[in-house]
Amino acid sequence: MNAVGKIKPNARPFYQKYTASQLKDALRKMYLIRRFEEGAEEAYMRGLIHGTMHLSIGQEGSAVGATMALRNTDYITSTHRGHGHCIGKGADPKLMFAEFFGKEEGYCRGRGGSMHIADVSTGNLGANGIVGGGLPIAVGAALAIKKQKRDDVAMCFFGDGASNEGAFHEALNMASVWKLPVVFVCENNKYGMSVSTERSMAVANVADRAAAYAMPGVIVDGNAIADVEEAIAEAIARARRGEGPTLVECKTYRTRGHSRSDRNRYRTKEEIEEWKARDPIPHFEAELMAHGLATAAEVTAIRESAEAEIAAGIEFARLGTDPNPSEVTRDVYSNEAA
Amino acid sequence: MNAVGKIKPNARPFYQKYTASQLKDALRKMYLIRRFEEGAEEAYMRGLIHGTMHLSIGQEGSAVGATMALRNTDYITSTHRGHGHCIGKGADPKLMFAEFFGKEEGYCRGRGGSMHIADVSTGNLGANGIVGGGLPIAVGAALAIKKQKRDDVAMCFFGDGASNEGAFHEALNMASVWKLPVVFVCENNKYGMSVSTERSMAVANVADRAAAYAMPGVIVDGNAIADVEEAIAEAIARARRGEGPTLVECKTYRTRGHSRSDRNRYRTKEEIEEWKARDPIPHFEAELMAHGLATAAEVTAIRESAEAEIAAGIEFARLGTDPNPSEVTRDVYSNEAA
Amino acid sequence: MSVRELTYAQAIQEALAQAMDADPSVFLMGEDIGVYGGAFQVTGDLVHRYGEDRVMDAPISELGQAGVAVGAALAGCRPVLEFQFSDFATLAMEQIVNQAAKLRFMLGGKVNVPLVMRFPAGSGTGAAAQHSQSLDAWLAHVPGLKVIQPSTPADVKGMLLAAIDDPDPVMVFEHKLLYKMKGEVPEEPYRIPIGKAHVAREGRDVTVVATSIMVHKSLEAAATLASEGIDVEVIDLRTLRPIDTATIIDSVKKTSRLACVYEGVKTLGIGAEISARIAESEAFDYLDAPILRLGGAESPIPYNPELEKAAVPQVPGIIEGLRNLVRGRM
Amino acid sequence: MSVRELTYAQAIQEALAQAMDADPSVFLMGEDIGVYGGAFQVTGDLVHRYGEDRVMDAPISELGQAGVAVGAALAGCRPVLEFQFSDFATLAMEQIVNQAAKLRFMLGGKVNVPLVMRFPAGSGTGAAAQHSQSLDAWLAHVPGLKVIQPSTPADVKGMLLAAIDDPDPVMVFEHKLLYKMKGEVPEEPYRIPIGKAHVAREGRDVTVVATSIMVHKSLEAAATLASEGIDVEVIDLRTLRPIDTATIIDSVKKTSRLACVYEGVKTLGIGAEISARIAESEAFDYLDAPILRLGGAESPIPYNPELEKAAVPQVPGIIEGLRNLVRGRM
Ligand SMILES: Cc1ncc(C[n+]2csc(CCOP(=O)(O)OP(=O)(O)O)c2C)c(N)n1
Ligand SMILES: Cc1ncc(C[n+]2csc(CCOP(=O)(O)OP(=O)(O)O)c2C)c(N)n1
Ligand SMILES: [Mg+2]
Ligand SMILES: [Mg+2]
Repeated sequence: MNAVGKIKPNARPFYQKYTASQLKDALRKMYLIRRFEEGAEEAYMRGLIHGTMHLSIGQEGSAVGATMALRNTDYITSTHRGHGHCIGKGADPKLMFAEFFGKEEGYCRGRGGSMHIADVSTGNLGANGIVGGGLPIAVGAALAIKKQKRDDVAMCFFGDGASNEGAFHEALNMASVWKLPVVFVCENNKYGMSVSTERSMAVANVADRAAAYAMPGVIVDGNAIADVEEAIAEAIARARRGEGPTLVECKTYRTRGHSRSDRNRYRTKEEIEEWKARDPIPHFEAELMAHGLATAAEVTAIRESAEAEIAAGIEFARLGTDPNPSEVTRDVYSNEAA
Repeated sequence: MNAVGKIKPNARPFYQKYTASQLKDALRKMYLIRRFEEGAEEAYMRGLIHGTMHLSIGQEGSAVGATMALRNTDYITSTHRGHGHCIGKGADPKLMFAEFFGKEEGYCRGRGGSMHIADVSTGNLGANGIVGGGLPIAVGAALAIKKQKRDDVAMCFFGDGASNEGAFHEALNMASVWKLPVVFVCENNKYGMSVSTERSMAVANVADRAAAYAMPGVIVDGNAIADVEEAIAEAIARARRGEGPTLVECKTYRTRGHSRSDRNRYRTKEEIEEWKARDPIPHFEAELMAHGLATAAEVTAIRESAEAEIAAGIEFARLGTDPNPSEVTRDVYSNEAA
Repeated sequence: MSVRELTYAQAIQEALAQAMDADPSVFLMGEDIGVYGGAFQVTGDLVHRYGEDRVMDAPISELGQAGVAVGAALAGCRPVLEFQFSDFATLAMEQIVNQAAKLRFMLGGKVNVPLVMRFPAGSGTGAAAQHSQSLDAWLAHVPGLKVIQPSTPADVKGMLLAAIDDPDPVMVFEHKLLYKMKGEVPEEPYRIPIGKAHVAREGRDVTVVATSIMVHKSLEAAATLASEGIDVEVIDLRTLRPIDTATIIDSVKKTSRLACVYEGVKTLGIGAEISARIAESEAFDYLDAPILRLGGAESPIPYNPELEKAAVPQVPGIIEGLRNLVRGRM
Repeated sequence: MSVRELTYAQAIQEALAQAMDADPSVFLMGEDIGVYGGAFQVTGDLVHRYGEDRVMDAPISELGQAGVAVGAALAGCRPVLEFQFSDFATLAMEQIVNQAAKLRFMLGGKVNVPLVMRFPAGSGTGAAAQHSQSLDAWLAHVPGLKVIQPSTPADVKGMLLAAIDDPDPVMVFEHKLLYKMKGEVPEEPYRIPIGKAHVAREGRDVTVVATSIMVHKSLEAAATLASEGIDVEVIDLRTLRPIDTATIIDSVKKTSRLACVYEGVKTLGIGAEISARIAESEAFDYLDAPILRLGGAESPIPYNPELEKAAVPQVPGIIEGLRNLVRGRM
């Protein structure tokens, strides 16, 4: 599977185990996420989308890096900041846009919106409006995997803030006691809304908490996709071997505000700029080119194709079907008369 | 304050800092707890008390050792297995019995029973029927102490099983982030009801979890009152100095079943016998005598006086006043017409 | 189909065993349901018959357990979660209400969440305010959940089997004082549909809608009142969501009088909903008297046994209430 | 007393500031209530005026925060806890219901628990099923709690000040769509008693008992119906526990018709209790028509804006419902 002859001999595993086209596909996904969120933001500003949304711009490295080694039959549980996870796991942006526009074609038929985006067909069990809500759900999915004697895994995304919820503690403890195939992926973007990790927890790293569950705790640069992928791949392999869960902490940053109402009063412009300079996308592009795995022209083409897909996705969504307001109680139960 | 001339020169701090009469009082409290519970058990068997109760027989060392260095203005929050904490903190057994008998003279005027026994006048904010329920409450009491600029502490008792509740995680995290004067006292008696710590958590000790909150985690022999008291005294001092919380884990054992319905199917007779041999009361008696702090005759007198007090307490309780059933909604609110 | 006497607890256990026999995706989880046999000995020796993988003791983590049940259900299992006391649902409301109840809807019908949660509920055991609550009305308020409250051994077996079959989350409230109640129970597996009330006693003078243990207290009251010439119809509601309004309307049209008897706190307990449904229905015009509610006191459950009894409806109070309702003295 | 226009959010903020000015034991806690100013900008710049010790940002730990509030209240403080969304009460029900509500009772009256919890609630912001619930009925079911739901800036200031004074735990439900609503608010501190409903509009033909934002929708409907000759009395319930039944009974005796309008799920929402109270009261004999309930749909709140509107009562539906009730077409 190696893109033999193209990569430098001393390249790290990440560049060895994936083909050039797989790696370029990862870059494309990062662009899809970025442009998806920029497109969604613009649509929101123009009043085409209502509600709120949480952008993960700046965090694409962990979303794509974490999901690269997953199979379709593996599960993820995601968060309120979940667009990246969703696209990473294989969702189609146009059906995500349709959801944002509240259309029947959307992943949730317009019932869920950004905070409940899910693509069950690719194993995404859903974003979650409840901080920490997905943690025990992922453990339950992993328990099912174990009972069914599959070698799939459940990957659980959550934020630094979520690690202060009781659900975090209960979920990690059960996963470890029962040696379940879960990969806990903490995207530590330094803040839970406005509260920094320094003010919300007494340890320096979320991964420091792994010891309380006799679980490996690994810290990586979340803006370096290769770092993320390699650590996660090891955690996945461990899980598939039946050796239990791992907590991987990706240090990253959201360069946008928490949600639409954020005035960024809790952090400095300098900090934001500093992290913008560490944008995971140009970082990955540079690495791809340095390894001779992509040319500048290819990179441009990837970006443009992602942009075109996003533009088409928005058009698709706008032309979608509005739900019938008389169907408000549809799908509350499975066995109703639709 | 030393009982100079009586103790061996190389005696540990515990035997240095308390007078012989204080130490004998501690022994008396241990006997009061033991006999209180035996008396309650008997009353229950004879149908004089209804409901259920959780006996702490075998755990008197941690209850008395932990509460010895507390002041009246310090708080404790207690558990479903809370008779020892209550007596340790200074409650009057006859008013506890009155509660068990459901009488107006009882600490809770017959409304609470064993699971809600509390003596607010000595700083006991209450036993709790909810495993882990007292943890954040203790943190809140400590927050009030800090806001009021007092140098009191809040001591929080809880079990090994409770350390798997989300409330544990949230409480310890907040206490540490805010550097609050809390002493977390885990009485690890190896089981949460029928489930051993091996089956319910992935680490060997509850104290191993302290690191997740950047808090000292100390392990002591819970059946050795001196060990308990010395570790706790340090934790209390640290808390009073404003340096924040400590987690002290007392390894101990309940020799009775979890509650009245327990058939002890989850543990062996041998294990129970082994721990009975490590009974904290004779252990302390032997130490007191070895240090020349009490004679055998004094020890007997202490036991007999405790027994007499318990017997009198039961009599007091039996003759108490039954609540008026028409007053069922009394004290639901503060500002009602009583 | 052979029929034996079983206790309510045994009937539950038999349903659980038969469900596990029939479907390998069914498993049980909870606190001390393994070797301990459950706080109320409902699971008994099932762990020995089905192994620790299917009768799983969990750490004391109610929120986590509920979430694990949700995740396992999403991934193809049919978990049956036992809460040791229904009061501990307070720790798990997030997963029950925000996740289990809403996931299918939020995801546009793309998933279902086939789980069952069992809640030992109610007062009468001297366990005081944190171990004696009747919180069924909370869950009956939540769209996406089904809520049942079987009152007999035969019903609990049949309804629990139906609940385990059900593609949606079903909450089962079991009154602790019923566990030792005996009754005839068919041996083979059978289903009693969720959403159907049961007329436990026919009568002409007044309709009583009762739930759980209050069905038995109401039947006792009805027997006494019969000797006074008052003929009471007792409807066992059985399902609190969805409510079988039609059966109640039909009965009220016949009797012209309605009383609701339930153990939960009177205010906003299930009787409030029954009363409101009738007061807004076509049966309103048939009502000859105000609608009586006999519910729990507006207080937590006290420890003292006499206070505890005074906190929930008892037979003499039900008799008196119904007598006054029928005789027109309110 | 000088009076200005304030928004509902500003009125809350003023009440909080005045309470902190008057009593050093009052402090605020919650998520992002400090420098962020609160998710709905209710606390605004209070942290700058009162410091981080009195306007405390807490880790995302709702259960823990609620327990901290209980403990602090027991130890002599008067905490005011902001939940970011009322939906997250699902995580804290244990401390709210088992501890805060019951401690005084369980301890035989030996303590009180003077805390306030504030819950931004309701739909209409496109935030979907886990951020739009109206769970007020759950808490109104719980003895030991007081539950208020002020509908105007003036009311929320006065009732919140009364709540902070109160020796018992008070739950405050604030509809998110009200935060920007403006109204006249006196500048000085004042109290509006908990437990008193308010007749927001007098009328002869039908009584509407409404809560929170539904008070305004009902008043709007009443204005339209007035032009058709239907004279609607609108009662703003204001307090959900304890309920001011007397005011409602008096009104129904006058109008002979009752409708309840509320946003929570219809089944077991607050309207069920209002209906049941009237149906069991002396006012029953005055009723000329069934009791109408207009409540939320039996579904979670959907994301799509049109579906979202369809899930809760809107003015046209209220008009139609009341018209039919008065004209006898049900
Ligand atoms: C249980 C719960 N509490 C609070 C919130 C409100 N809220 C939404 S996101 C958020 C911050 C979460 O922080 P983190 O877990 O670090 O994720 P991030 O937003 O940084 O990606 C908060 C407080 C919520 N949705 N759920
Ligand atoms: C939230 C909650 N879950 C379950 C229970 C039932 N229960 C009471 S005590 C207990 C075991 C507690 O174990 P541990 O914390 O170790 O205390 P111990 O009984 O050993 O003293 C359980 C499961 C409860 N009271 N509260
Ligand atoms: Mg974060
Ligand atoms: Mg234990």
